[in-house]
Amino acid sequence: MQVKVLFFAGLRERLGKADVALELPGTATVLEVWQQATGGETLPANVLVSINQVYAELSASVADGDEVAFFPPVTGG
Amino acid sequence: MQVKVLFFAGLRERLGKADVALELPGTATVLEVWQQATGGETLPANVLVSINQVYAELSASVADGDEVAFFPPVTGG
Amino acid sequence: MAHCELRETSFDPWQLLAEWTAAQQGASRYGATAVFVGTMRDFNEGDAVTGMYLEHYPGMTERQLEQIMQDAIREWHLDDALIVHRVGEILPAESIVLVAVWSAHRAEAFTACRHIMETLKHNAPFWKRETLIDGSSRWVERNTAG
Amino acid sequence: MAHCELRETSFDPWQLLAEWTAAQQGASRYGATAVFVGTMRDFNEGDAVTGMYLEHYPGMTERQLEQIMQDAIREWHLDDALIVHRVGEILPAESIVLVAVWSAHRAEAFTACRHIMETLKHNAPFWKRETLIDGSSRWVERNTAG
Repeated sequence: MQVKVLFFAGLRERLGKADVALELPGTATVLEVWQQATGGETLPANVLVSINQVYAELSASVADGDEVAFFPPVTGG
Repeated sequence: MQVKVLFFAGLRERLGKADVALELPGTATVLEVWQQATGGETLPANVLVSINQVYAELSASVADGDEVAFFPPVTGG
Repeated sequence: MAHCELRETSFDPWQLLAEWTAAQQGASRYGATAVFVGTMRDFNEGDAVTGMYLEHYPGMTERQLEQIMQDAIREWHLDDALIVHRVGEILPAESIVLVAVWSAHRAEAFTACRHIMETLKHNAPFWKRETLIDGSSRWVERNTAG
Repeated sequence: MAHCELRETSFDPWQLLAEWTAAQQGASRYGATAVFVGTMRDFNEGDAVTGMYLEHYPGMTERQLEQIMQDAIREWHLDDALIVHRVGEILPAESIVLVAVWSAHRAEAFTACRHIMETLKHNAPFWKRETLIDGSSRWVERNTAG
């Protein structure tokens, strides 16, 4: 399946990439998507996750065509 | 002593007077000022009182030259 | 800077705030502004209301507003505050009261603005007399709970 | 009527509110308006700050703001609501966020306005990067408590 992965803010800068187009065999959790997209980088403790622009857990299942995003704590307002 | 007495809003309308200049012998409490100024009208339960434009109790002493006001619950804002 | 004012004519609270902040020429001490505007409604207690007269106690009202404002500035370390309150004849949809506070922090701004409104409603000597659609009028007995 | 908006250029929140309410042509359903404006400060954590870049997640940010606003409208029976948030390059003293709510009652207006701000701060995907006076920049790690 195909998954679009996005990184934002400090995380984007640290990883040196804003987005990755992943091709995954079978099913995957958000955590597995992270490992695949970053080449096994350690997951920051306070990272936030969304699937298709809705907040999600690391254990959530990702489906074909999903947009998965990883980002630091938000600081708007 | 001389005391200026003021009434506001519904209380002013009910008593039919906005202000009274009282001439009192010796000392007086706010309650005594009310009785003198209104000719013994019953004091409304929820009436508010001020002396020289600062909230006061009915038992407070009034001094020569004071401005004493009686008014209903306030409804500003 | 902090300022209290009674107004006998209608005012646009947003225009007034635009002018107030423009006069500060981009002061960037504060990070948070909280504002409340009370507007005259055209109904109350189930009745259509066509107008209102706001009586006040000249002298005491200004003193009370000034005290309420200065107490809040001290308690919440506000950078600035503004209270404007109408008196006299008021029409539906006109602004009755404007409370604005400026602070370095949003919690203080929200809390101080709300506190000023509640204290003003409880303590400032104003009295509302409503005119109903049949031409009769009545004194508003009490303010709603905050 | 209720409206959320991201802006890439600076705005005057009071001018915007003056226009917004003028467009309502004297609606007198509501009696209470509560407003919060967050302004960029020229200091943070003890350091002088000369500028800020606000990154966001296009698409998700708009969805989050809309959901936060609609949830508040439902929960507090608001008559109307408005959220405007800057993105991109921001200078000290410029407005970052405007939240305005209109209600028949002041308690609901205050509570809803504050709730929207807190939820926005916790959930809306924005990230601030500050530029310091020495030209260096840093990501703001977390928002202050409400």
